[in-house]
Amino acid sequence: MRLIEKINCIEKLNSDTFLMRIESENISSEASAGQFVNIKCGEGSEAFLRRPISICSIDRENKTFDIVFNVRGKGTKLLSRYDSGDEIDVMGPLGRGFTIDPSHKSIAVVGGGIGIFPLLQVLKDHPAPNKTAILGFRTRDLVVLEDSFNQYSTELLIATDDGSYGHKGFVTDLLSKKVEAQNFDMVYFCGPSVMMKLGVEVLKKHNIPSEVSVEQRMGCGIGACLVCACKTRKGSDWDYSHVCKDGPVFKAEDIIFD
Amino acid sequence: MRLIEKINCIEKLNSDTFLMRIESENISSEASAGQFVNIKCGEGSEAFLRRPISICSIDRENKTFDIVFNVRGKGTKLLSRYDSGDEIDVMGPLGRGFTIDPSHKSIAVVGGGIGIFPLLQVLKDHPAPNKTAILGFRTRDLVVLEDSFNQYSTELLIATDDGSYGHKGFVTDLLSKKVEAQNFDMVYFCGPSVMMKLGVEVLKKHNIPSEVSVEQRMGCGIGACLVCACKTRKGSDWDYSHVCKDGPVFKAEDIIFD
Amino acid sequence: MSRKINMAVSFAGINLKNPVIAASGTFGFGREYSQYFDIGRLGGIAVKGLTLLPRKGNPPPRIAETPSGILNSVGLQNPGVHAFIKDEIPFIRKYNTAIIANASGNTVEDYEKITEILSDSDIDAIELNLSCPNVKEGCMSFGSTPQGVKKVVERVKKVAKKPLIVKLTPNVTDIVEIALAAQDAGADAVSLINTLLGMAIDAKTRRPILANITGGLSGPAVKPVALRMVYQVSKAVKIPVIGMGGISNGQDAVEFLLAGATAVMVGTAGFVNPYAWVETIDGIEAYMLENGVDDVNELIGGLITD
Amino acid sequence: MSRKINMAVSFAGINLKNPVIAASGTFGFGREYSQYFDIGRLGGIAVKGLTLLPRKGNPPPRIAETPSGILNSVGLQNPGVHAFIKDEIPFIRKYNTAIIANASGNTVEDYEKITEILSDSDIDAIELNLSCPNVKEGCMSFGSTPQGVKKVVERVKKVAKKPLIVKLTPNVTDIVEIALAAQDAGADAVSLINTLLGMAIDAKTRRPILANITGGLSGPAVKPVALRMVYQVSKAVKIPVIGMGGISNGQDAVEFLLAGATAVMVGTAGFVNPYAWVETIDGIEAYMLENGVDDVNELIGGLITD
Ligand SMILES: Cc1cc2nc3c(=O)[nH]c(=O)nc-3n(C[C@H](O)[C@H](O)[C@H](O)COP(=O)(O)OP(=O)(O)OC[C@H]3O[C@@H](n4cnc5c(N)ncnc54)[C@H](O)[C@@H]3O)c2cc1C
Ligand SMILES: Cc1cc2nc3c(=O)[nH]c(=O)nc-3n(C[C@H](O)[C@H](O)[C@H](O)COP(=O)(O)OP(=O)(O)OC[C@H]3O[C@@H](n4cnc5c(N)ncnc54)[C@H](O)[C@@H]3O)c2cc1C
Ligand SMILES: Cc1cc2nc3c(=O)[nH]c(=O)nc-3n(C[C@H](O)[C@H](O)[C@H](O)COP(=O)(O)O)c2cc1C
Ligand SMILES: Cc1cc2nc3c(=O)[nH]c(=O)nc-3n(C[C@H](O)[C@H](O)[C@H](O)COP(=O)(O)O)c2cc1C
Ligand code: FES
Ligand code: FES
Repeated sequence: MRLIEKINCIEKLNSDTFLMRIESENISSEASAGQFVNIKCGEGSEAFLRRPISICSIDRENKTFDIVFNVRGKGTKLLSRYDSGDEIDVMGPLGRGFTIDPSHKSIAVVGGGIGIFPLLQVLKDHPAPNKTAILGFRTRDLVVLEDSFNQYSTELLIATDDGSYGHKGFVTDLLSKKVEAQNFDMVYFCGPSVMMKLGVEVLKKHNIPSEVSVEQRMGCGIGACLVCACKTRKGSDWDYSHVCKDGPVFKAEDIIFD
Repeated sequence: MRLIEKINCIEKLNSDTFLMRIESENISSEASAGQFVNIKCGEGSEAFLRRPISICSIDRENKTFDIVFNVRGKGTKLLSRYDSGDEIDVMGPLGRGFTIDPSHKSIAVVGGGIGIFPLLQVLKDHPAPNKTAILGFRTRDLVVLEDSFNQYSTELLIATDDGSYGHKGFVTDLLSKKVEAQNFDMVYFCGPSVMMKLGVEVLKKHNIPSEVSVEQRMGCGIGACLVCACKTRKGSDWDYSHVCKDGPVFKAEDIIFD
Repeated sequence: MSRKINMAVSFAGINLKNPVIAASGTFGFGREYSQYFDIGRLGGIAVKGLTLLPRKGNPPPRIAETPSGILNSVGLQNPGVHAFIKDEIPFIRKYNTAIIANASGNTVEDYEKITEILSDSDIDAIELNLSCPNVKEGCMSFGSTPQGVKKVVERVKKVAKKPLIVKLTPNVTDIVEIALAAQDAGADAVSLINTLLGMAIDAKTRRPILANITGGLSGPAVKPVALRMVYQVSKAVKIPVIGMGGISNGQDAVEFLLAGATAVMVGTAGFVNPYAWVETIDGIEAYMLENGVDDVNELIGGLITD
Repeated sequence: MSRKINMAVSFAGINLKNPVIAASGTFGFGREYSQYFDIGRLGGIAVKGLTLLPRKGNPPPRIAETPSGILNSVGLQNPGVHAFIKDEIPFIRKYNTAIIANASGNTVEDYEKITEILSDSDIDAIELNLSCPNVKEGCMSFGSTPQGVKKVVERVKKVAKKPLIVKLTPNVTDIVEIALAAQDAGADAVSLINTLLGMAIDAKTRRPILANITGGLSGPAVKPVALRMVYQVSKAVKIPVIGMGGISNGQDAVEFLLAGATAVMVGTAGFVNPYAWVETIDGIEAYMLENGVDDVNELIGGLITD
């Protein structure tokens, strides 16, 4: 769906991270955790293409949803300049989100950097009694949404690359330790490729299934242009799947990390 | 000069005409009647080139100047969306303005459509005791700045194409009649080419000198790129002059109207 | 009472209810956008470029954003002509729109064979892609010389039982010469432009943005080049011309019609605005109403250049 | 303590204090922009395209705005090479910047003659314009074939007593072939790209916007095509390459250097931002400081494509 929606509010979380709450009856009622929206950032051709941004949190009652984004280039810069009350041009909800199996009792979400955002709604929607969140940031100043993740998880572990907050090192260190002690039914990953690849390998040894959310540059965002290819297993061979339609969330075992 | 200036206010004069007052110490102190500014309308590449707009009125005391513009295409549309307090990127004052000879006792300004705007400051600056303004509009609803032109002229004549206000017909009709009765020392034209051509021919018969302000599509706005050519007499031959640097105001006898 | 205007165009034995066609490679096989609007409103759909056998295409990233445009290096990923006939034609046929099969190959034999296969399928025309810049063999290398074009088109024409549109690459010194070669070899129409070969670099990582290094430029940025080529070609050839390259709305489309195009294709604009295709149709109608034009055919080649 | 970085580049016997040159035709003879900034900060100035005799150029309108770009059809209006030598060189020489004389002609003899005249003048290099799309004779028609390029450059090289840069047109099927022809004929460097031939139409009036109908496309829109050509050419030739086409800031310039350019030219961007030239110099420096690059020469051809 392409919709012109109203921005409820926009909040600066740190030097270059913003939370935008968008009012949308359609998206808030239809979206599930892990799906994304494709946003036209500003009118005209300054940022020509739409920008894919994950749905971070859905408030189905108040008919809003949140996105959280880092300012990287032209598009996200324009996005950060919107004000509450402004209209915004969004396509969504798009893609396939995370699978939530109500029979699971113990799950974990593992995210790094901008990859943490789609994981919040997994925690919110998942009925499992044990929900661990393992989040990684470059440094203390970049830690965001700690309260929200705290609220919806039973245990929250944070790692920073420089050790300025929480564990010094990578989320995969924390995950490795954690899986020794606890048996997860499912782990949800989102973040840098290397992190997900490593994490998936750790879980494999323990036979724990996982899902990963993949990033790729996009054109149409709906499966028509075939630009957002990612390598997936197909029997004994491989083929390109498309992140916008077949993903962004895939079963970990289907993805071929290069 | 390229300046980032503050918009003092912007006012809608009619369905598609706007007056913008810009605070600028530099431009208000240096500009003369008939010069123009070259404006970047909006950031980025939506309206890629700057837009040339005449300086309509200068308030040297309060250090502001006014431009008045019609919304035509992308650039002027973006321009109309600015708010008071916004910053605006202007180059100016540019070009050669009208010649004001203090020994002249009787002058007229003759303008049509968007051509009337640069003529107001001529009236404001000219010391002549007799100042006639002849202004043409398509229809009554498009008549703007009547009060200002009234204030600074000794006689104001208005023509509309459809006769809905003032004289029905063209400003050149009014001019023809007027020159029968009155001997102008100088007439200043700005408006459509055909109007100026006709007007200049009328005056020629009475040996009245005149100046015309010419329009042409521009690139650099300062004489470097040579795109804004207009045909001018050069001895017995002709050559291209450049509207942005040699003009926009030319002696009527120098211009070759095609 | 609103005036009745005619939007239908006919050429090379193809009848379109309006001159707006979805450009190949930007519209898949219509499934995705059918969830956004009634794709039966389109004059036609040029489907994703087909090859004899399925193709995986190029590694990602396959797209880069550029000023007012994009580069793509999809590299003809497609399920192969047989899967198209079996799985996709029945879907598109549910809508009242012309099906244009865009076909590519590595060799003249490939082009011949795919044309034979498509000729026996339920499509309305074949668009021979001699212009894809993103594959190593065939395609643009045929389309870059009059000899190459002539060779492929002559052979294909012999076996084609559907109207044959030849799609031209803009990456040539003399587009007119190429179009004339297509005409002489029997093309029923030409379509242009395919993408301009370009490149984007990430200064930070010092790497090309596309895995394939170069890609094809499309979108508003290329419109001036496309318009010029459509103008030059339609003055020179007798066969109809389908124009494209950066069309985003009705006004853009009218410019191409005035330059000489009998129909237009819209591609990249749809990535930004999923309704770009239908809004282009509506925009042409609005232009006609505003300017007192009753028949869209009056616009074709109507540029005044005295 | 700020690190010391080297911005100077040398090639073909030309020494530039930094790699940023004002592109021909966009900077006049430097007079106008000298009122905006110290033009002595520039690595060099390629002056408005010169011909033997004064030229009036094409009728107006000579410019049209296009998405992220412009079309121009100035048609080489200039005061002639003699007036340049007499009136303009003394002015530019007051500034510490290289003077590159951009020269055009209708015939091989014209090119030869203007080169002889310029060789005896106080300039630093000659840029042979074999690529202007806006004049009927000569120029781009020479630049469109390897034979044409070879013919002109060989003759000119014999009489040239200044470093000879050959400026190439992008309106060709194979830019590498053209660049190699220039190299083989004795060019000391090549510069590219000149403008892409394009067109703009006013749907309302149904007329071309340019009086000349077609014009040359420049500005950010063409950057992907320019980058690709600079990359292809600099991989293929041994002589230095000067890159241009849509450069608006330091990052754009760095992309061209990485693609293989030894120096860059900036043109159209200056119409929007009169400080674009100096901001490009500053931007390259800022990039180098941020990325720990001490010498701008390290960037040249530094693209990673494994
Ligand atoms: C499914 C998905 C979900 C995402 N969710 C989030 C999120 O919740 N929060 C967040 O901050 N970021 C998210 N991203 C990344 C976000 O899309 C990019 O940071 C953003 O597109 C950069 O745009 P820009 O204009 O700032 O950068 P520019 O570099 O100017 O962008 C240029 C072009 O490259 C594309 N591009 C650049 N980086 C990326 C990237 N990492 N992934 C895909 N395209 C890219 C842009 O979309 C644009 O087309 C997500 C990406 C995907 C694919
Ligand atoms: C010296 C000078 C003074 C002017 N003074 C005024 C004024 O005081 N008030 C006013 O309303 N208008 C004035 N104009 C006309 C004004 O510049 C155009 O209306 C405006 O540029 C149109 O821009 P746009 O984006 O709305 O239209 P678009 O059609 O989108 O513009 C496309 C391109 O064409 C150029 N262009 C279009 N029309 C004109 C035109 N008539 N003259 C020059 N370039 C044009 C634009 O600058 C732009 O580069 C003046 C023009 C000149 C040359
Ligand atoms: C992602 C993408 C894929 C394309 N694939 C094909 C293709 O398979 N066959 C083809 O002939 N053209 C293909 N094209 C070219 C378009 O059909 C069209 O010629 C070009 O994009 C210019 O039009 P536009 O600017 O409206 O997109 C593709 C273009 C894009 C952007
Ligand atoms: C108005 C204008 C005039 C030009 N005149 C010349 C010229 O006389 N000689 C020449 O070699 N190139 C000329 N060019 C081409 C530029 O030098 C340059 O090759 C081209 O514009 C691409 O660079 P840009 O995108 O930075 O402008 C001209 C370009 C413009 C816009
Ligand atoms: S972005 Fe078009 S298919 Fe995924
Ligand atoms: S606009 Fe550049 S010379 Fe007048």
